Amino acid sequence: MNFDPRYSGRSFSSVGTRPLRPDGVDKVTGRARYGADFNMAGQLVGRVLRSPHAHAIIKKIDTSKAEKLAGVKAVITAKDLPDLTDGDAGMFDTLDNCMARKKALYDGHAVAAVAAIDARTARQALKLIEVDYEVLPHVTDVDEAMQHHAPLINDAIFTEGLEEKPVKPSNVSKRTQYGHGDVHQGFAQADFVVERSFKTEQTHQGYIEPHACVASVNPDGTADLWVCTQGHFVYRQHCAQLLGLEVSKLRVTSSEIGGGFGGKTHVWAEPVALALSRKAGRPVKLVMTRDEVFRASGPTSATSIDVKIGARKDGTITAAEATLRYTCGPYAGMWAEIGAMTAFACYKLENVKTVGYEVLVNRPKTAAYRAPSAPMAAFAVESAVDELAKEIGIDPVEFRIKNAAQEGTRASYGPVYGPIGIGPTLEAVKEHPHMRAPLAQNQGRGMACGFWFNFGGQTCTDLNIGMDGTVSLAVGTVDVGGSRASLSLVAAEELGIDYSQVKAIVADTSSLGYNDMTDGSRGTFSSSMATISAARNAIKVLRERAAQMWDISVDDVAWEKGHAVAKGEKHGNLGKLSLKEIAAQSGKTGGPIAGHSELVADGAGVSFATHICDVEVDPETGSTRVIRYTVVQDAGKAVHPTYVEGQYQGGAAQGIGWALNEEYIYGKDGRLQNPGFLDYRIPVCSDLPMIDTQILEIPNPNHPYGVRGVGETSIVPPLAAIANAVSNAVGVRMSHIPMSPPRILAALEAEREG
Amino acid sequence: MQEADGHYKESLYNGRSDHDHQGETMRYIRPQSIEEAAGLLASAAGPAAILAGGSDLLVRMKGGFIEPELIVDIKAIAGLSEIKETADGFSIGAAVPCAVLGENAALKKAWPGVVEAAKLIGSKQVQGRCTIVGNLCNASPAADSVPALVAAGAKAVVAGPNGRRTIPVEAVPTGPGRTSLAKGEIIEAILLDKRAPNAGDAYQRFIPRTEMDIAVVSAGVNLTLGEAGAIKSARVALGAAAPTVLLVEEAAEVLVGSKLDEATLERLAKICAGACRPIDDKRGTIEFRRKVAGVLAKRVATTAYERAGGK
Amino acid sequence: MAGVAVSTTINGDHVEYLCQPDETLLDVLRDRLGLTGAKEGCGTGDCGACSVIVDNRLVCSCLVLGAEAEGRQIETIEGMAHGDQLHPLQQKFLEHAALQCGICTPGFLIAAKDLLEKNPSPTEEEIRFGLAGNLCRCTGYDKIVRAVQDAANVMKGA
Amino acid sequence: MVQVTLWGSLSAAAGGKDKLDIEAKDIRELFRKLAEQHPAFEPLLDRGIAVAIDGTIYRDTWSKELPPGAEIFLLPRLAGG
Repeated sequence: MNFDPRYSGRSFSSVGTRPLRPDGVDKVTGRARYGADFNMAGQLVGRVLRSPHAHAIIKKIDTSKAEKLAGVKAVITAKDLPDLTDGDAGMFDTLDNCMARKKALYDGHAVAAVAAIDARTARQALKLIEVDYEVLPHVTDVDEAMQHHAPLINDAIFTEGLEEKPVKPSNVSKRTQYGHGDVHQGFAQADFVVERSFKTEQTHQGYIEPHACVASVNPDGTADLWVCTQGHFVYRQHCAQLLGLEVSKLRVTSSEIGGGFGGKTHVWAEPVALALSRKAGRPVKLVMTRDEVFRASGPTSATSIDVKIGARKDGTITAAEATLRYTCGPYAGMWAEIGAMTAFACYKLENVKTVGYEVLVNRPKTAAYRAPSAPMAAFAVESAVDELAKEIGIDPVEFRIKNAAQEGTRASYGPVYGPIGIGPTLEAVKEHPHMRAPLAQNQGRGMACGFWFNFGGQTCTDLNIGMDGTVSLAVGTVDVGGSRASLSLVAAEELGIDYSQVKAIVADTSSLGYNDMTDGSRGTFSSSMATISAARNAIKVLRERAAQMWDISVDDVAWEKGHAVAKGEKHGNLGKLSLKEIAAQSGKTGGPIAGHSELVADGAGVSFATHICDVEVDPETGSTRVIRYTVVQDAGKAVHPTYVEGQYQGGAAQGIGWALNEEYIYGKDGRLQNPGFLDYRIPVCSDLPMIDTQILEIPNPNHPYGVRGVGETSIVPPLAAIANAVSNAVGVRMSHIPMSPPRILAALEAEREG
Repeated sequence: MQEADGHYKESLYNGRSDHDHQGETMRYIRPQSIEEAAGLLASAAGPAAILAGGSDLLVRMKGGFIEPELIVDIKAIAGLSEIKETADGFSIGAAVPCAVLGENAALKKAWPGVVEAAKLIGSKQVQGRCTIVGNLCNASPAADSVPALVAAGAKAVVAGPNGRRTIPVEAVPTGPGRTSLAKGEIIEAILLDKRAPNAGDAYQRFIPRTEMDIAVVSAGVNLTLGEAGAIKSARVALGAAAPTVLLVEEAAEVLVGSKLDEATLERLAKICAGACRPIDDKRGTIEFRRKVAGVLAKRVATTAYERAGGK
Repeated sequence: MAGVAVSTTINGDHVEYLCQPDETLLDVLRDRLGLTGAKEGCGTGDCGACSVIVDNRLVCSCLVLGAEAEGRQIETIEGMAHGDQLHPLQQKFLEHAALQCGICTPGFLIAAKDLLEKNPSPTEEEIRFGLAGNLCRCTGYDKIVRAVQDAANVMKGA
Repeated sequence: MVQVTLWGSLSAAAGGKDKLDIEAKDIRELFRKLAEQHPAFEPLLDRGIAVAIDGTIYRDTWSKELPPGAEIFLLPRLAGG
């Protein structure tokens, strides 16, 4: 790859404008095809039988009655998905999560599946499968699971990362530590120390589209999978590995995706659908119900976090420490580790230490959720930061500005920062009119900061120029919210043509080289880099063709504003050749014109945001309404500012839901009590105010246009911003998320009773 | 079993079902008369369900909680989709969607509390389907329209194989998910009295969001004022505070004779909080429900009083 | 199980189908008639993604039986544009980027159409409460509300 | 010769050391030598390790050169949403 990704500081004509998205009309007319909107001839209906127990040994599964039911074409259990993971522990966990092998590890864990001629028959068949369970004691709470007497979920797990190798298995799969300096010394220098404990409940990504796929496996080992996913190439790898298929023979097409937010980065039902199709010899459509989505897919960690921060009278933080315990579901994970890395990333700290514990519980396997693990850590840290500012008697914005990380600061997770946006977002907040708007009784204002890494990764893009001069752009990163528009803008910018001349699509796995998923805020960052590279390769071809048409040396041809231009005095008589003119002649000058790119887009710049929030609390009921909200975030360069705003607003809304009402509620029996949108309360339209946004552009030095990822950071600050606002409104420090009315009212009552 | 609207759901999901009914013989019938409907229900061999709005029935069918052998759609029965204004008051047919209640100006003027309660069930979409009779017969302790109907002194006209009877609405639900209706019986209509002058009713519920939730706790108050503006008669009902709607007579006694001064409101709150027999569940705690029941009673009584022309 | 023969009108077209007694209108639209614009987000009336209009009433098609459609007038997202002319709401949703993933969009458009037909000049609060039965997880609703406001202005002027 | 700082749980794989001096011109050579000198790294490399060079995190660009004097951190490869 001889592509130079460095920021060039150029000016733009397309990038930064706000055209309509290329997939828009299909989506407003109902024509866009999502996971469940696709059908194949002879297709069967797949359904999954799930454990009603939080923790149970599967002694025996008798499928004989179900198999005999007329219309049932296949019944599968773990036996039909043999372990082909070859010692890959992570893939084995994925396999076991798709279909429980020896034990059911959570309420909703798949234990068997059927494929039948229709939904009714499939449903009846599930009832005929007899599963003999030996119910075991279970544990769902993060702190309880860490106790020595807690029911053990996996006796092969011994805590990693301890100085001495443990002799007994544990529900703690790993301990990790980050930081630098000496926190003991740091706290000794502090005039004020705040030490608090916090809890956050488990939330779900809450995408409106349930997981859905259509799988078709042929006897010759070729297979097709239509699926809603954030990464069809990754799904292909995983499904091929779990099913023993050859990667190139499994073609995966990503449907339009009805929301993912991290929840569609893992395979769940897809290997099951493929196994059913293989056994039945017919295509199988498998669509999760909403109940299954909540019980068996998705959620983020529940957490328990202790934070201690010390500062001098002048407002300088001298030391910061946190212990973070995150649930992983019943399999090992690295969620607390990410929390430990991100917790203090906003600050310039000489002495910092964070310790993370990954905790196994009888809940669904934790999946990434938008800046995974960062919001909970930020809730704890930013709440404590506000408390500390209050104790010192310094304005919370000033306090943060004084301690904000900057270029050259050693991040709490290790490396030294390049140019970053935390300071500028804080300065912008300080000057924002929202900060000076008046507040009424029982209203309060809070603010908080957030950080996320952002990723790049493997990317492949094709750019084909039609004979009419229009451009089709094929990318392999799934478009979750407008990236086809952004990438078309980038192609138009680079080629020097109009946006309307470019049409971007997401290609299937057989049409393009491997792409990483749309996760880690990487979609636009990495695919725009590959698009720039592909466009530059196409320009090289365009110049060659123009040189042919003029019969001059290609060295004498430059590309300017969508045209080939002949350079040098001897070519003074040659007019410009437009892309369209060159394309029209392409059949006679060497065939189709295309640019291709495969690269690893690394160097995604880290991202920071600061949010301001006003709430009104009803002191008699504890009911809290967000009445004004402002997001300030660094985008590096906003390619399509409207969709950047959309990411800011969407992340804030998800954070507001998490802060106030969303939570997994388990009964004493370990069963999920609220697996539906009625009682898992995501914000509705009337719950929210307009969400104001301010885009800052601090260019990422590692992207030609300065682009940073923008998708995730916006969910990080809201939990703390709202907690700080509630504290300022009614004087209670909420340490348990969600701050539901019963929790707030109980805190208010406790405060009144002194 | 009467059809049910109002989103009350017992947990009984995939893998948890203890129903064995195979449902291979399910029938959908749209009778033309109440007698035909009652006859169908009375002679059904397996579980039978009445369908009006379907906003509870279909949810329960989807979840596998019920697989009826017979679905009786009562919307084609003459008169059941109408609100009639009579000399005695209003008769609201069993198949009238809640949205229609809000579009009836006379009903809204006479019984604003009943209408605002009915208009709180579910979303706009659910409003277009759900009925107050379904809400009543679903027998959820948290049903929104029921406390308002009980406070209003509404009556239910029950038609069955043995003719018709009229009973107070509070006599319909007997516990969560259970009613006093016999096999073959259908509630044909809800009756509301003609409104006395200087009377007003109101209903409020507490929900964590602003819409789309089930009441965590709720209160309905119906007041009639005397000539001097003092409360002459009162009915106070609480929802989601006990297995069935609570008609709190002690609370009504406190209100009668008062002009709803601060002290009366405080006593009302205390009595209502004390009258609650709530449970801890996913929607709220016992403590929370008690406190908020009192808070809502105060707020609702104040609104009802203003609507009655008080202050 | 006996199928129910249904004769109905969908987007102005006469349609006949046979469905099972327990089949929802949503299932019929999607699986029997190929009208997949209405989406199933929950199947319990809590998300509004399956919104359609039946006899001028906004409903969740997951809470209506297919058999109940007999003799009704049904409007779905597929009938919202007139030929190649998008409805003003569709146009404004595009212009305001009122969709990200777009799964909720058909339901929002149908609900917003119903809202504006009944209340051509809604306040922001009326829009927010009027659309509270439709869940969106991507946008935070901001751009949806603005698109509806803008469409209302255009439609009043038209 | 570059000095590599190991972060988080990685130092356990190097026998508790959190800094290593390694002769390597790019990430590929660094990883190869790490695996040679400390076999416990091999499964960790399979799981994925990211390299921060002067603050910029590289997850997959194994051809990335390690400039002399650059600050080099090894971090776990993270998941995003």
